Amino acid sequence: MVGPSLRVSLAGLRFENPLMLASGIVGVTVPSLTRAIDSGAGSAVSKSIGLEPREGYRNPTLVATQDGGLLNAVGLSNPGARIFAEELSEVRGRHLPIIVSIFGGGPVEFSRVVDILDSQEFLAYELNLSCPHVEGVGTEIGHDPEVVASVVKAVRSRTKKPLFAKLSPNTHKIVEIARAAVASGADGLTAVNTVRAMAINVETTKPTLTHKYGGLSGDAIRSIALAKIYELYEEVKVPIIGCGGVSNWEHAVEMMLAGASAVEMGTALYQGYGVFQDVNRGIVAYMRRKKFRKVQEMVGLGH
Amino acid sequence: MVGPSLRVSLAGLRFENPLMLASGIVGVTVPSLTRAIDSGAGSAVSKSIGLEPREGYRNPTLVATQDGGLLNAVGLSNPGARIFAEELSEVRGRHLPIIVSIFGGGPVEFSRVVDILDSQEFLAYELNLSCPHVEGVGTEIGHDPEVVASVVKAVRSRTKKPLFAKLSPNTHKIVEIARAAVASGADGLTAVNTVRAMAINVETTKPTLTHKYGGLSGDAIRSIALAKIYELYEEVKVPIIGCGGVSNWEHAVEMMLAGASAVEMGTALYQGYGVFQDVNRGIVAYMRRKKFRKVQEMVGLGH
Amino acid sequence: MRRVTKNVRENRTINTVYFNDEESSRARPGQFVMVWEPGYDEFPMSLSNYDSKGLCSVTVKPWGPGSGEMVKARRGDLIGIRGPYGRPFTVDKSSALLVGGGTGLAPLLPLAKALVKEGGRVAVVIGGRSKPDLLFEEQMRRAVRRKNLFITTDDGTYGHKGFPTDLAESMIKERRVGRVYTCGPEIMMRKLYDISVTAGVEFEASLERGMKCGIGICGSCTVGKNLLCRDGAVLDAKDLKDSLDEFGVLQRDQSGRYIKV
Amino acid sequence: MRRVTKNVRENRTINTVYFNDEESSRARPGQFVMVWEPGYDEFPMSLSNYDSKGLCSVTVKPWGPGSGEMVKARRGDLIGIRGPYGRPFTVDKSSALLVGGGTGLAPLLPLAKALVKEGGRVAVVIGGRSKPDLLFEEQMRRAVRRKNLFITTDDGTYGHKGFPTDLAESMIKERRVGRVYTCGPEIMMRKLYDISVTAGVEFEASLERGMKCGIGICGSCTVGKNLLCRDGAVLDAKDLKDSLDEFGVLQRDQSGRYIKV
Ligand SMILES: Cc1cc2nc3c(=O)[nH]c(=O)nc-3n(C[C@H](O)[C@H](O)[C@H](O)COP(=O)(O)OP(=O)(O)OC[C@H]3O[C@@H](n4cnc5c(N)ncnc54)[C@H](O)[C@@H]3O)c2cc1C
Ligand SMILES: Cc1cc2nc3c(=O)[nH]c(=O)nc-3n(C[C@H](O)[C@H](O)[C@H](O)COP(=O)(O)OP(=O)(O)OC[C@H]3O[C@@H](n4cnc5c(N)ncnc54)[C@H](O)[C@@H]3O)c2cc1C
Ligand SMILES: Cc1cc2nc3c(=O)[nH]c(=O)nc-3n(C[C@H](O)[C@H](O)[C@H](O)COP(=O)(O)O)c2cc1C
Ligand SMILES: Cc1cc2nc3c(=O)[nH]c(=O)nc-3n(C[C@H](O)[C@H](O)[C@H](O)COP(=O)(O)O)c2cc1C
Ligand code: FES
Ligand code: FES
Repeated sequence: MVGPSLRVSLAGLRFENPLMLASGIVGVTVPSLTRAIDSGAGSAVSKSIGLEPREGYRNPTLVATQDGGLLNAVGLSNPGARIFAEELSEVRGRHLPIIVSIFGGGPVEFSRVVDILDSQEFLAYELNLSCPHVEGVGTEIGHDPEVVASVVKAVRSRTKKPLFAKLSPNTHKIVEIARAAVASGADGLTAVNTVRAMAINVETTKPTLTHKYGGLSGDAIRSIALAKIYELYEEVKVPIIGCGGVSNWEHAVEMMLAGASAVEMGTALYQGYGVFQDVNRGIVAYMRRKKFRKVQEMVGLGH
Repeated sequence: MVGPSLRVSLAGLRFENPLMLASGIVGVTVPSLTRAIDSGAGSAVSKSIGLEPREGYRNPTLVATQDGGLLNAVGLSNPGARIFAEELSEVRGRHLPIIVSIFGGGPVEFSRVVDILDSQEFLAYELNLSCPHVEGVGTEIGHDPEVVASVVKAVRSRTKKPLFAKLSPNTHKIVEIARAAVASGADGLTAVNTVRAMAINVETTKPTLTHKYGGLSGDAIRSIALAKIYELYEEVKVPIIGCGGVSNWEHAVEMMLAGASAVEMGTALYQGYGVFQDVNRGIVAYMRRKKFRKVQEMVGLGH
Repeated sequence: MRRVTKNVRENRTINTVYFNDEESSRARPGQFVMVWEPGYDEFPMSLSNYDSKGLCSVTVKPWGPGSGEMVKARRGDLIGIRGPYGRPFTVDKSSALLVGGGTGLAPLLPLAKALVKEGGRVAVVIGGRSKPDLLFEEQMRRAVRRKNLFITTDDGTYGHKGFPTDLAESMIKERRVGRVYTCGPEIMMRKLYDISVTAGVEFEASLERGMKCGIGICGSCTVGKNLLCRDGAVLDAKDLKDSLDEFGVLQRDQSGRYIKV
Repeated sequence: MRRVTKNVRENRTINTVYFNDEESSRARPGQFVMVWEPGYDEFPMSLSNYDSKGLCSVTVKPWGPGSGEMVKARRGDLIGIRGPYGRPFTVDKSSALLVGGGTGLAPLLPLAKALVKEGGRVAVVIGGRSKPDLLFEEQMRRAVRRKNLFITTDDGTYGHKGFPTDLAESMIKERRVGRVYTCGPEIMMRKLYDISVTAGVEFEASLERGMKCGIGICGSCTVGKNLLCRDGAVLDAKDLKDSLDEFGVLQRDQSGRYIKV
């Protein structure tokens, strides 16, 4: 008998397995992305790339919360689209399953980033919608269905590559926003980004992060992410990439049962790059035990 | 030298200490509330009381998530306002620092609950806004500033007791909603209720809770609650009761530094009723070390 | 989750369902687990067996959907088990009288074994409406001396005719009983409480109430100020003293309203 | 958080700041901690001392706001310490040559002590621009045999005149050196790498890069495919082989752009 297969295809893309490196995790540079792929990730999402180089906030930018979560306010540090495009050009021809995450303050900035990057060889874009809306009223882009629609439309008009809209979990309107993204041309959704949070140090009496507010990732947000994925799966008919707190095979399977066609891992990388192989092995063992032959058979089975 | 004092006053109420039993935790019955107070809670909030008796959902209604969180979908089980009023009448004259949490599907139902309860002896109301809006469009009451305003106005017009609006963390509009509550007559805010979440069991392949979706409490949500309290403190000028994931003195102090004048504990009760005394002792030791004489000196110091 | 290893019919309504669980096998007599029958219900059950190899059991009478499904369990079925929870019975050398009815025998079986091991004198009264309702006669016979095992049936079809409380009352009066332990219908337990307190004998009972969390959070299992899942399920005479208007009289339903026990 | 127990001036710019920390005191040579100077910055620092009683230290040169505040630390000041992190130097009996410059001596001090304890032959070269820039001469003198300690100054104000790399090169050629260990300016370390590889001698260097998380998440500390915080900060010749366009040449700034080291 042939063993279960980990291959997945979504939005016209094919991956060796459903695991992905999440944006902003080790993948600041192309060598890091490559290493994730070599270590067993089916694909790797880059750090979010903006128009100009950004240094991000001063340290502390990361703090481990007592609840198994990681709080970060890195501040979207990135080398800017031009330099990242150059870096990508060096791996041209290697057909690496790289997805480029991009951000901007509104449709105009997003478009410019795409214009700079689009001729490079990579599989798809992930649109990071969790940044302040600088071109508009100043709230977070990902909380306003109209702004999301305008961003996705703008990007859609400039590239043929598949688009994944990465959603914020910090709003009660996630379904509405997902619908706006899909209606405007998104091929899939990534759910979710970090949860807004804070840590205060009782000795200094002040917030620990320099930026005060940060995004919570890791264990603490898994069950929150799971609820969002489950809800989106029932309401929106495009593939969903699950993300948030996955650090072992059981978590990955939970997400697929909720409706995720693929699963990103971020904070779990504190275990080292070996985590991709460990999780893939666990999924295969589970599939064998439960007699699933394809990943697709699990997707959404929790409904 | 006199030691630090734990006394707090907020919204015209005075408590022996800043710790409160959170709604829905052991305090389903008046004897349980009394036991919390006898065990060292400055005050105790009842289970949310509605117009009619409700059995709630079938078990499993609670599940411990792997991340130190507790997920519940109890389904607002409660004996109804009439029976609870009777139960309260039995402790009349004892001047217990009890706060009654109430819920309803809209302003009309909230008002009727108040009419039934108001002549009883208790300190204040906490308005649980995290329930489906049955009189209106069906979304959660606490996510719509207008509905929140109408509920608070309705309740305000029927009682002289102080009102605390208990806010949902599941929206990006928490400041807007808090402002609506305050403008409509709320004397204070409780932040926050549980975070919407889910657990899926990989063996059954289905959500564990009978109701599928549940509310996450405990460790996992503390840093999320903290961010909300910090933000509210800067935007709204009424006292805030902090709630979410507090299980030791350090957590309680963090919340007060963020801006909470008092702190509710819920899930921490898995440690037993003794937790109130332990936390109070820890706060006193901290105050002594940091040379605070009054709790008020810590409130908001993290800004 | 745990797999059912076997399901043994005990009498015409009651079954004992076995499973392997490391944690539960470290239980003490009177502790319970929350049993999850996926798709049906989650409910508290006393552990009726647990050995050093991790084999455990609960002994179930079908009432509602959850227990109704559980008695039909087959080898290999998946069930959820969390626990063990709660305060156990006191195990010491006081001369013990165990009085059980129906599934109330479940926590008394490991208790009897533990008390015998401890070296105390142990007498057991098993009550049932009729012969086919008796539970654990064989197991108790193996656990305690033959002369210390007493059976009562309401209809006299087996053993002494009458209620277990009647027999227990005379035993308490006649013999040197240090502590009465009981589990069964609450009215029976209340009677025994009154008898024991009057006779100045120690008393411990394992009560039943609706439970949701099992860990002292939800408050659905109150008996007076006690949370049964945490302060019980075994309560002693001191715990019960302040709850005599509830014990054997009233309990809270799922909504928190009082109903008759 | 930890309290500073003392702050010792080492030379005209460098101070050693002591604190108590159980975890850090279980470090191995070459491991580092993330030091948080509240209100200023959090930055990686090699542990320069740690003893069995929990007393630890870092040895700081002021550069930016964080280290600038740190050198001014006073007894009782609160600092954050997390770690120890990273892969340590290899401690075995191979004949060792330690070459350090500036604060690079920090991780080499506990290394020298550990190597001597292990029983190997240990020679140390301390380099500095001028006499007042030398670090840990006294401490190293106590750690290794007098005849195995060598000092170089660029301006010849003390010890051998010249670069530590020159002295090291001749020592590698003349003597039986099994492994070169180094920490200091990256250009110096790169030179030593080239010398060591040419001579067929093992090589380990503790590098510096901007760090945010210290635990292999943020990716800000890359040297090629290596994450310095996890795969390093000590890298050996094999690790470095694929990063020769970066090592001693380029590093990524905070945004991820390459800049000169
Ligand atoms: C600490 C503890 C230990 C327990 N140990 C055991 C045990 O070892 N074996 C066992 O069989 N049960 C035991 N019970 C009782 C058991 O938990 C309930 O019978 C269970 O809730 C039934 O679940 P269900 O889903 O089948 O029925 P539910 O849907 O909960 O109930 C269905 C109907 O039956 C009634 N009902 C349920 N149980 C009883 C009962 N015991 N007596 C009278 N009416 C009842 C209910 O009130 C309801 O009307 C224990 C309870 C507690 C608190
Ligand atoms: C594993 C490891 C161990 C380290 N151990 C030590 C140690 O034991 N002692 C020590 O003093 N430092 C050590 N460093 C370097 C130290 O972390 C930095 O000096 C620190 O970031 C300074 O923080 P800051 O806030 O003061 O300055 P920043 O704001 O980070 O920097 C201010 C300016 O100074 C420059 N700068 C900072 N450090 C250096 C440097 N070392 N060389 C050249 N320019 C620099 C920066 O590029 C920047 O322009 C170590 C680094 C690593 C990765
Ligand atoms: C240090 C750090 C940096 C991150 N940077 C980005 C980013 O640039 N773009 C983005 O879309 N998400 C970013 N994220 C969010 C992750 O991609 C992911 O959505 C989140 O961490 C939840 O997944 P996890 O729990 O598996 O880490 C970052 C997360 C962390 C911890
Ligand atoms: C079992 C359970 C029942 C709850 N019931 C209510 C309720 O009836 N009304 C309410 O406002 N909050 C209810 N909550 C929310 C708590 O009051 C509190 O806001 C939340 O648990 C976060 O605090 P914690 O982390 O300290 O538990 C409930 C929480 C739990 C765990
Ligand atoms: S069952 Fe929840 S408190 Fe006892
Ligand atoms: S410092 Fe974050 S990965 Fe190394």
